[in-house]
Amino acid sequence: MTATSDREQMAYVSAQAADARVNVELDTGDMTLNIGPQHPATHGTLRIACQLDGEQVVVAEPIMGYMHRGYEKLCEVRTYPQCTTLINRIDWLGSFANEVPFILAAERLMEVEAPPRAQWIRTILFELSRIANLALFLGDMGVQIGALTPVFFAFRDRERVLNQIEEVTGGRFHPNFDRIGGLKDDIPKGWVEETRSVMEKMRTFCDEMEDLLVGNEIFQARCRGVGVIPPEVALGYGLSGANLRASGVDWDLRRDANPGLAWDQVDWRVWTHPDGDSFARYWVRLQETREATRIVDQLLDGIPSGPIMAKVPRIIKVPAGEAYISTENPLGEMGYYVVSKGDLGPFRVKIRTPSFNNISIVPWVMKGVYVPDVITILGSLYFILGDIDR
Amino acid sequence: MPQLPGLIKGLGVTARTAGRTLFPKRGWKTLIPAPQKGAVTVQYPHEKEAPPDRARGVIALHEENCTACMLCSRSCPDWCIYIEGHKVKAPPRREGGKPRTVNMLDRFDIDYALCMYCGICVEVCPFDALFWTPEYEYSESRIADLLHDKDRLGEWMETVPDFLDYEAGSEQKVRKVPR
Amino acid sequence: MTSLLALPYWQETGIKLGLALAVIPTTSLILVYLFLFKMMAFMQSRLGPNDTGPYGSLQLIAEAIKFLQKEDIHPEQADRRVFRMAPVVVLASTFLLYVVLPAGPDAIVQNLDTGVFYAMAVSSLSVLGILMAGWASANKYALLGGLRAAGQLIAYELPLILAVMGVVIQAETLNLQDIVVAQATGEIFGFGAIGNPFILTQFIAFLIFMIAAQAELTQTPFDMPVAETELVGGFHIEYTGFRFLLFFMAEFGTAFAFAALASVMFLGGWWIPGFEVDDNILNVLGPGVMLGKILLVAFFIFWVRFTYPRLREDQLQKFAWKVLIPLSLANIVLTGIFKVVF
Amino acid sequence: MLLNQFLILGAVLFATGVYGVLARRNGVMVLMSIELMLNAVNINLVAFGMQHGVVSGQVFALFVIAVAAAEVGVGLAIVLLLYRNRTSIDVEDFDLMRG
Amino acid sequence: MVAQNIFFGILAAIVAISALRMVTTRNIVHAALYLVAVLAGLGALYVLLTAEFVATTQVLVYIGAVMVLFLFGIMLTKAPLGNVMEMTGRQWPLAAVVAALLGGVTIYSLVDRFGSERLNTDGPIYRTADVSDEVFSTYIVPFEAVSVLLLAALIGAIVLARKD
Repeated sequence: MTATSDREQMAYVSAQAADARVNVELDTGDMTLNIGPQHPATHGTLRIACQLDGEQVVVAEPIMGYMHRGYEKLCEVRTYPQCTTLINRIDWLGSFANEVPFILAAERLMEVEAPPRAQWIRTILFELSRIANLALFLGDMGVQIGALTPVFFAFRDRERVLNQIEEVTGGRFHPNFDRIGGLKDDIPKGWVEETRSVMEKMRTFCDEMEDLLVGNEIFQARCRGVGVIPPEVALGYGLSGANLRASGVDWDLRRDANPGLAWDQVDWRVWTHPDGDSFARYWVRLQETREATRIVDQLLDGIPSGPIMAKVPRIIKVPAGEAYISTENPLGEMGYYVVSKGDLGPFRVKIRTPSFNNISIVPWVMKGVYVPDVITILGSLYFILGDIDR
Repeated sequence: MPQLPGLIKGLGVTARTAGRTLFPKRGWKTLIPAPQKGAVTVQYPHEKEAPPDRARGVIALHEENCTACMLCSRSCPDWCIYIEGHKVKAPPRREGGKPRTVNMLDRFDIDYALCMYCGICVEVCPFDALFWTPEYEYSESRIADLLHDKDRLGEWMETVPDFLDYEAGSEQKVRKVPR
Repeated sequence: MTSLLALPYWQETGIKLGLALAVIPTTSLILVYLFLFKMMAFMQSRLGPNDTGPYGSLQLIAEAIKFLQKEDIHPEQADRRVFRMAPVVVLASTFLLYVVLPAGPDAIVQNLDTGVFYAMAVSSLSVLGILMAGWASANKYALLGGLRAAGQLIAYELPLILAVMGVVIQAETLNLQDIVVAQATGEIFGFGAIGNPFILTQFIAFLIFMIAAQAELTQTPFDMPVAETELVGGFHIEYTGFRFLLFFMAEFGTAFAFAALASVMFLGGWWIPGFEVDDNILNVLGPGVMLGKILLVAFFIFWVRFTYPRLREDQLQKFAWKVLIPLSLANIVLTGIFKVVF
Repeated sequence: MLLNQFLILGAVLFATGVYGVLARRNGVMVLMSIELMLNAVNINLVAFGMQHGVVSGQVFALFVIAVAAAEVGVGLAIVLLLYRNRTSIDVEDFDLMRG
Repeated sequence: MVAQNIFFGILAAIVAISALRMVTTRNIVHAALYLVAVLAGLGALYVLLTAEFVATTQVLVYIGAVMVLFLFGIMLTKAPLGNVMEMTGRQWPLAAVVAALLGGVTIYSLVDRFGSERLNTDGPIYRTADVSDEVFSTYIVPFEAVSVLLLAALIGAIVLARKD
């Protein structure tokens, strides 16, 4: 753990320097570089205000809110079915996964449970949207550090997954398929076989990424040891998802707190990496994508027959109460705290998004790194703007 | 076998992809470059992608079924459906019955500039008057033209595909599209 | 030289210079179309530009016309004179490189005695333009890019020159024409049917040259001066329209020139096995052979560009100073020993 | 061509360099003015070498270029060091030795 | 000979004017770029004097390395865009007088001594090979000394510029 103590010391020193600067307002010739709000590395409108000394970052502060759409407030003036259309658009790359915790929270309040078939299909779609989301990360990380080709592969193969989602739900990005008590519709004929072949292709894609990036010496030189987050710091900042697992914390809500989906029915494992650097984050996500294809394969084998909708009234009124459900989304723990007063719509919805917490570690992890490392770390932390500013 | 350096492996991946794109497997013609076949991209204006049948392209209105009950309009999350109707007395269904009061549809507009394509309206419609069709080519240069009135929505009805069969184990009933 | 229709010196020079001037846009067009548009697309399972002209071959011309139509914008704070001059300086460096590239026994603009040395000297001029652009744009990203470019180009100038030294020692001349002749007439252990392309005997030098050229051209493993995701284009971030086009042309024109240098020094240049070195027919066939070899070299440059991620600035410097320069020095020593022994 | 063409150009350059060294306050500018003077010498060397038909002129010009490169390296390092320590490259600020 | 004289006139004008602008401009980056113009012009003049190797070295070392180093240093020390008033010290009139006197005396003595003596253009033309022969035979000791000097300068610069 010498790296940590060095880093802490460095962070301390630079914090001192930053304080001195603010207090005395002495121009020591440092440069302020605003990465963003419009910058390719922030994939959206995030701004990282960096104090630079040469090319070294003294202080980096994420400034968010450029894309705040007020979804929590908007949900309060909409009925429960309408809310899912908004919630779709929080993490727009894994949007089906967004709907699930909200619907589960509403279901818990209404004390209904979706029939098993619906749960299995939910889980399949959940994992498909995880694959679609992470596949883009796997390619995008290459772009962040300069390799152009992986992202095209990612778009190429993600397209197949999106097609599968579209064939079931009708929407590629915003499925809006989950309903309180079940699903909107059942899966069409022939879809299972197609999905199997797509999963096969996704595994090939993962192998390609392994050859193109993971095994690449330049990639390793850029990522290994860059942005190391020790486990206790990761836990302290409330990191979740692959970022936390890459720091060696064996923590996965799918396994630890399964809120009633089919994950406990299949055989899979949680991947962790002890290093906590950018490479570990990439590697964990790569393994998770593979694992997700395996989960989907197993789930496809055993979809139970039955209805896809529980008995729920046509006009949904949720009884008064509060519920918090969080699931292991592609980006990390996504939770919905739903307060109902017995109306057609929720009284209050608090959304706990993974990216918001993941990005809050930026000031800690970016002290003393070089500008190119800022990009590597941002890329490997993997946030989605809609997920930060919801 | 000793591990190949990652740098060379990476070059292999790109070269292989280029080869596969240039020379897709096409029987005896394999050695003739045919990137048009090998590329995964679709050259949009020249060739068109066929979206899945369930794709949410545009909403079609089967006017005869609509009773102007306003359910879709009320359940729309961004209130982009505009319905106006008036009541008329229709002749009784059976001889000697009472004349019925029927809602006549005057206006049914969907503003696609506002629509979020969530499909709630289609789902809540109790009379099977609204259907999704996978058509997607209706962009306009003026945003006001994206307001489709009931005639325009009715024209989409021809493009509505039949509902798909379900995978084994389903208890859903396959619905029929009114033609 | 007199065989060229016996024109007066200044007319001949004028024609040659005009040709060289016309060659830059043409070559960058070829490279951009073949590699940037088509090969990259194929490597990414795409089709690339396909609509403009047959197989999209006129796309770049269309883009050039588009660039010409664009407004010439200066940033408010920019130093206008320097800002305007910078792309011209970069392009001039490219142009001067073309002066010594031989395409046949007589097909050369100016056969300098110190051709290699001259090429190295002239290619280092582009740094100046890049620094000017980076500074004059009044943009932090541009300045960072300019500084990075300068640091990188200075660092890789050395291995480039040192790698060439191996070839120079073996060919015993600085003249590019004579280097071609030396390869054409040379033989490896008595086997001289294909001459002695120095890629065989100077393979380390060839590798170092290609790596250093990759860095000089700021192509991908070494593209941090332009790094899109970090510096959003680096030194040319503020350039629009025609001036950006000049940078663009210079980039690919220089890539072509470096590929040409590599093929002259390592692949035997314009010589075709089975011909006499001063055969006049080579003046006609030579450029074609050269083009083929250049495209082969350029293919490798761009293949690497489309595959690899980029290094970090400090890693790049380390690589240059700790690996490439010692290696090239060792190569020179080895070459010298072999030269003396054999 | 007259020999004096080159020599007078060299003299003009040298005088300009002297002015730069004396009048300029910026450390880098002083260094650059010194470069100007060195170059003025170089053109004289080469011109005289040609005049007398010897190659030594060119050789010495090369030596001067090499020495100038060394001088610039050290000079710039000093200027950068001064800048880092004093955040200024104004030569008139550096009067610590004044009594 | 006419062509050479015309070219000399153009180049000399560029060199002299650029040199003057260099020592008078208020913008340090402009000054460096004017110096580049001076050096490039001198390089061309070397070609006129048939010293091709010196000319190429001039481009490679001066423009390619020294000037880039200068610009690098200037930009690292945060050269401001626009003009800086305090580039020239208060004693500049004195400096101008000294420089003018020096230039006047030198030019007078040059005119006095060489007058309209023609440049000896019929002498032997020394190509690169001759220069290298001379360097590595007659001047081998100074050459080695220069090498050592460069090494010392290199180490010195590194030692000076190190942060710790």
